Amino acid sequence: MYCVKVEKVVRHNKDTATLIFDSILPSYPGQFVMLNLFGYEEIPLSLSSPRSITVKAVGETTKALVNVNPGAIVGIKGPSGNPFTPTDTKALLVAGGIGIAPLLYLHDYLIAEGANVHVLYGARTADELVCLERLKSYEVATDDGSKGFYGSVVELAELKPLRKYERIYACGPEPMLRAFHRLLKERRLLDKAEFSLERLMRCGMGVCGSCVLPEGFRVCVEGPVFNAAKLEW
Amino acid sequence: MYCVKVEKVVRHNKDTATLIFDSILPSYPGQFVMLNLFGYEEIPLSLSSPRSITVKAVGETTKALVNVNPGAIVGIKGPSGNPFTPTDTKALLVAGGIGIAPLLYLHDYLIAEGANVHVLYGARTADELVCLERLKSYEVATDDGSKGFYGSVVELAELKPLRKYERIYACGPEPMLRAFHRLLKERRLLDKAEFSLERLMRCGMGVCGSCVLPEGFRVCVEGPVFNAAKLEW
Amino acid sequence: MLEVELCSLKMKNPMMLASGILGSHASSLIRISKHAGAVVAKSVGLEAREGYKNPVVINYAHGLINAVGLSSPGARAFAEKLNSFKTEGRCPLIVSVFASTPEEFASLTSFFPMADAFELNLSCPHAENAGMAVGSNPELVREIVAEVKRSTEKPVFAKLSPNVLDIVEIGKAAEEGGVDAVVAVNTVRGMSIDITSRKPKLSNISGGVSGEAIKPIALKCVWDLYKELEIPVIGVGGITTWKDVVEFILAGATAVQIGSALFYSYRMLYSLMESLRAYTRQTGESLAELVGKAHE
Amino acid sequence: MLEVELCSLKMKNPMMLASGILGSHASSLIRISKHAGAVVAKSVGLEAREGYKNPVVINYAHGLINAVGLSSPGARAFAEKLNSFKTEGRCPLIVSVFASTPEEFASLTSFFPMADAFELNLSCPHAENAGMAVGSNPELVREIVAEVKRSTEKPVFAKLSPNVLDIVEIGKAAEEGGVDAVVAVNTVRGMSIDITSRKPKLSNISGGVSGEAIKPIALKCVWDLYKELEIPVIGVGGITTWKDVVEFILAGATAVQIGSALFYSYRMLYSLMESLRAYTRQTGESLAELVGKAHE
Ligand SMILES: Cc1cc2nc3c(=O)[nH]c(=O)nc-3n(C[C@H](O)[C@H](O)[C@H](O)COP(=O)(O)OP(=O)(O)OC[C@H]3O[C@@H](n4cnc5c(N)ncnc54)[C@H](O)[C@@H]3O)c2cc1C
Ligand SMILES: Cc1cc2nc3c(=O)[nH]c(=O)nc-3n(C[C@H](O)[C@H](O)[C@H](O)COP(=O)(O)OP(=O)(O)OC[C@H]3O[C@@H](n4cnc5c(N)ncnc54)[C@H](O)[C@@H]3O)c2cc1C
Ligand SMILES: Cc1cc2nc3c(=O)[nH]c(=O)nc-3n(C[C@H](O)[C@H](O)[C@H](O)COP(=O)(O)O)c2cc1C
Ligand SMILES: Cc1cc2nc3c(=O)[nH]c(=O)nc-3n(C[C@H](O)[C@H](O)[C@H](O)COP(=O)(O)O)c2cc1C
Ligand code: FES
Ligand code: FES
Repeated sequence: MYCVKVEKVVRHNKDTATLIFDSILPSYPGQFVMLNLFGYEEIPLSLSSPRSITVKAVGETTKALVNVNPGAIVGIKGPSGNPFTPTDTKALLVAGGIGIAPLLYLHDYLIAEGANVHVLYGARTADELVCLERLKSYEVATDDGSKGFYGSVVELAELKPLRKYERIYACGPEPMLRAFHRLLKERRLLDKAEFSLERLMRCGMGVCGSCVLPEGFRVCVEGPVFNAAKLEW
Repeated sequence: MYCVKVEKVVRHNKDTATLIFDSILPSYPGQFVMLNLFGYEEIPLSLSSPRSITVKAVGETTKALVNVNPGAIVGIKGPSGNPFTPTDTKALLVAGGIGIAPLLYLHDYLIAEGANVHVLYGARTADELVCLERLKSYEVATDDGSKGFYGSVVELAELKPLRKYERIYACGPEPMLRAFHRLLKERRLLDKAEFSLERLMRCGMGVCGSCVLPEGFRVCVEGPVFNAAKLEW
Repeated sequence: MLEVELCSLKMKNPMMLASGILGSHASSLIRISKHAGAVVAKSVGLEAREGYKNPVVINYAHGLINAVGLSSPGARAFAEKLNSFKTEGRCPLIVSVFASTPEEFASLTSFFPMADAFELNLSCPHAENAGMAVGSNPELVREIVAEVKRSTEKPVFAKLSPNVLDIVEIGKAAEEGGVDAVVAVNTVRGMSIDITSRKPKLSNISGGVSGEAIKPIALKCVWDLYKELEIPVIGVGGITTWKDVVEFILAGATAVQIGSALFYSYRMLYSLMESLRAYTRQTGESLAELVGKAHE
Repeated sequence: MLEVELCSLKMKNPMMLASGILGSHASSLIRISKHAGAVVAKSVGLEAREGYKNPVVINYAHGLINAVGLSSPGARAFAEKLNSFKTEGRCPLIVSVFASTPEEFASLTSFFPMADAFELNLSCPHAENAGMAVGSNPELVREIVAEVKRSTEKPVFAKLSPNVLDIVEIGKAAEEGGVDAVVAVNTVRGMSIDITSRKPKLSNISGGVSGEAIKPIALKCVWDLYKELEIPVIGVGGITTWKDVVEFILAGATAVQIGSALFYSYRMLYSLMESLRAYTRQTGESLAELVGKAHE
C-alpha cells in the first residue's frame, strides 16, 4: 500500500464525484485500485483515468469518498487486474450507471490509439448521467425517458448494428450485463465483447477467494475484465 | 549457501592439497569462500583459482578437507570479500606458507591482464612449497635452506629493488606480514602494497564482528585484502 | 514418485491448498484440485460470521499479513456451496472448522458429508474465542480433538499455531486426544503501520504473517513436531518453490500446504508439481522416501 | 530533531546498534558509535563460552538465521576489551549480559564501569540455561530484574523474546521488577535445511531469525508493549530503512535497535540518520513527538 493525495474533487451530481489524485498511477483502462479511505473501508474502484476514480455513493465508504475534501490522503493498492484489450478500429462502449467509470478511461485511451469510439450510456434518470462532456460520440438512454432513448441501454443497443464494431466493451450492474450478454449471444458476437465485472472483494490480490466466480476465475486477478464468451451466463 | 562438487583433488604434499570444483565460482583474486565440509566446520578459504581452493591441514576441518574424496559435496557461501586491485604493469607477489593460495589465483589473473609478475615464496622447508609449476617467474626461500634462499621470504625481499614494482601483494602468517610491513614502511612503499589477512571468522558476512581488526575493519567485508597503508602496524 | 498416502487419504502429490486461500467457493477449490494432492476449504464455524472490515490482507516484500477474521457463511450455507466439489473435485476435500468449545467443534462435522477429512483450526491468531484463543491451551486441545474424533470416522487434523512457547506441547496434547495428523503452522502474529496516514494498515490493527518470511519459523516447528510425535506432520508456511517443498519433507513433513504463494499464480501448484517430478526423476527417490531424512 | 532521551541516556538519534552485531570488539563499536544514538555490546556472561561451531549464521532472501550460541570471552576479558570505548566512543555504551540466575545476572554489572546502561538478555532462543530459557518465566524475570537493579544505579533494559504466548506478560513482570525499559524483540526461532546435503544449515540445527522477515512480528510486540506498559519500549527486528524506523516509533518505540541491516553496509546508520533528518525537516516534527502516534 502507498498513499496518494486527492488533489481535486469534481462533483457531478448529489451522489457521484470524480476524485483526481496528485499523481498518475501507471495503469491500463479497466484496471482497478483498492482504495482505503482511512477510518472507513478499503474498497475496489476502477480508474476513470490514470489519475482519477469516479465514484457513486451507495454506502458508508462511497458516501464519505464523494464528500471528501481536496488534500485528503488515501491509501492505494494496485492498480491491478486484467485491463481491457485495446483496439485501434471501431469500438462500442456500453455503460450502465456508474459502470461508465472504467469506460471513461478506456474511451480516452482508445481515441488516443486512433480508434473510432461510440458510447451507449444508460442510467435511471438524466441526472445520473455523468461526464458526458468527456465523450466524443455517444447516445444515452434513461429508464424514465428524461433524456435520450426511453428505456434501458440494452434495449438501445438492440437497435444498433452491433456487428459493425470490431470490439464491444461493457460495464454496469450485473442484470444489465446479463441482458446484454443474451443479446450478444443471439447475435453471435460474444467473442468480440469484454465485460468488466464486480464482486465483493476482500484482499484484492488473489488470495482470499471472496471474488471468485462460478467459472473459477477471480475478479481481482483474472478480471475484472473478462471476455464475454468465457462467462457461462 | 549452495553446494558444489569436488571434481578433483591434487595432493601437493602430506598436508596440502588443491580441491577443484565442478563449476567456476564467479570471483576476483583475493576473494574467499566460507566452505562447509558437512559434519565438520564451516571455514574461510581463499580461492586459489576461480574453481579451486588450496588448503593446508592445520586442524580437524582442514585435515578432513585435504583427505576428501573426489565427488564430495561441500557447501559454499560467497565468494565474498574485497579482492586485490589488479594491475597490468609490474607486480611483485610475496607469499609465506599457505599464503600462496590467493596469490596463485592473482598470479594467473595478472598474467592474463598482461602484467609482468614476479613471485617471492617462502616456506619452512622445500617440501612445503606447492604449485611452483604454476608460477612463471619466482624465487623461493626456506627457513632451513633446503631450497632457494636460506632465510625468510621477508629477508629475501629485503635484497630486492622493491621500488621497481608498481604493485606489491602479500599473503602469509601475520608475523611475516608484520615484518614485511616494517620493511615497506622503511622504504615508503606501503601505498603500493596490498595484504590479505586472516582472522577467526564466524559469520563471514559482516554481522557477527568476530573478524574485526583494531582499526575497526571487518576482514570478511572490508578485507581480507587491505591496502597496507591502512593497517596501523 | 510424488504420490503420498496421508491418514488413508490418497494424494497424487504432497501439496495441499492451505485453508483460507481461495477456499470460500467450490469453483476455485475445484479448479485448484486439478493439480493439488488435497484442498482445504476456508475455515467455517457454526454461524455466519462477517469477519473484519477491509483492509483484511496486505502484502509486503516478504509475505502477506491478514486479518480476515474467520469470515464465513456458517456451516449450513457453506456445506451447500461445497456440494458441487463432490462430483467435480479432483482430489480429497478437507473441511477446516473453527469453534469455541469441544462440543461446538464436534457438532460441525455432521454438516459436511462431502468432506474426506477435517482440519481443526486451533491457531488463527486474530479471532476472539476461536483459533489460538482455544488452541494454546493443551487441556482444551486434547478435549476438542477427542470430542471431534467421537463425532466422525474421518481423519482429523489439528492445525497449530507458532505463537506459543512450545508447539510440541500442543502437538502432543492433540496426539493424546487422538488426532490423526498435525498441521504446522498457521500465521505468525504481526502488523504493519502506514507511515503517511500513521495508522495500522489492517482494519483489525494486527493480523497473521504468512508467506516466505515465515518459512524458517514454520520449518523449525515441523522439525520439532516430527521429532517428538508419532503421527504425521503436515508442513505449511512460506512454501513458494519446489525446493521449499523438499525442505519441509526433509524436515519431517509427510505433506505440505501452500497458501500465500497462490498470490503469484493460480498455476502455482501445477508448476511446483512439474518441478518436483523433475527432481524425483533426477534423484530416483520418491518424495515419500524423503520424509524426515534431514534428521538422520 | 532526531535527539532522544531514553532513561536519562542522551542519544543523538534513536538508533542503537543491536547486541551481537559487530559488538565483540571495541574497535567496531567505536566506529559505529559515530552515527549511533547508542551501541549495545555483544552479550557477555560470567565465564568464557565458545558458542556453537560454524556455520553459525546463514542468510536467506528475507533475513538471517543465527545460532552463535552466546560465544563470549567472559566478563573480565570482555570488560578489558571494552575499556577503550570510554575514551574513543561517541555515544552511550550499553552492555548486554546473560546468565542463568538472578544472582549471576547481578554479579555481572560490577565488571563494567564503562557501561552507561545494561541490557538483560532474557531472550536468546538458542542457548541452554540462558536467554529465553530464563526469560520466558515471568516470576524469574521479575526476580532477575529486581536483583540486577539492586546491583547498579544505571538504567537496566530487559530484552524480550517474541517466542512466547504473551510477550506483554513478560514485559509486565520486568516492569514490576523495576526495569527501566523493555527491548522487543530478540530473534524468532527458525531453521533452514540444505536440500543437496539434506542437513540443517546451522551447526546447532536451529537458530534465531532476524532481519526484514521478522519486522511485522517485532512491530506487533512493540505495539502491544507500548499499550500495556508505562516504561519506554525499544523496538528491534528487521529495521532496514528509515521508514522502518518511523514505523516502529509510531508503534510506540522511544528508540530502536538495528542489527542485521548492518549486513548491507557498515554505513547503514549514517545513511538512515541522513534520511531521518530529511524526513523530520519535511514534516517539521521531531522524532520524539511521534512516539506511539499510530495509537491515536
Ligand atoms: C472491480 C470493481 C470496480 C469498481 N469500480 C467502481 C467505480 O469505479 N466506481 C464506483 O462507484 N464503484 C465501483 N465499484 C463498486 C464499489 O466497490 C462499491 O460500491 C463499494 O465497495 C461500496 O462500498 P460502501 O462502503 O460505500 O458500501 P457498502 O455499505 O459496503 O455497500 C453498499 C452496496 O455496495 C455493495 N458492495 C459492498 N462492498 C462491495 C465490494 N467490495 N465490491 C462490490 N460491491 C460491493 C453492497 O453489496 C451494497 O449493495 C467497483 C467494484 C469492483 C469490484
Ligand atoms: C580470509 C581467509 C582466507 C583463508 N584462506 C586459506 C587458504 O586459502 N588455505 C588455507 O589452508 N587456509 C586458509 N585460511 C585459514 C583457514 O581458514 C584455517 O586454517 C581453518 O579455519 C582452520 O580450521 P581447522 O578446523 O582445520 O582448524 P582448527 O582446529 O579450528 O584450528 C587450527 C588452527 O587454525 C586457526 N584457525 C581456526 N579457525 C580459523 C579461522 N576461522 N580463521 C583463521 N584461522 C583459524 C586456529 O587459531 C589454529 O591455530 C584462511 C583464513 C581466512 C580468514
Ligand atoms: C488471506 C488468508 C486467509 C487465511 N485464512 C485461514 C483460515 O481461514 N483458516 C486457517 O486455518 N488458516 C488460514 N490462513 C493461514 C493459512 O492457511 C496458512 O496456514 C498460512 O498462510 C501459512 O502458509 P503460507 O505461508 O503458505 O500462506 C489464512 C492465510 C491467509 C493469507
Ligand atoms: C549474528 C547475530 C548475533 C546476535 N547476538 C545477540 C546477542 O548476543 N545478544 C542479544 O541480545 N541479541 C543478539 N542478537 C539479536 C539482535 O540483537 C536482534 O535482537 C535481532 O537480530 C533482531 O534485530 P535485526 O532484525 O535488526 O537484526 C543477534 C543477532 C544476530 C543476527
Ligand atoms: S478479492 Fe481476494 S481473491 Fe479476489
Ligand atoms: S566473520 Fe562475522 S563479521 Fe566478519
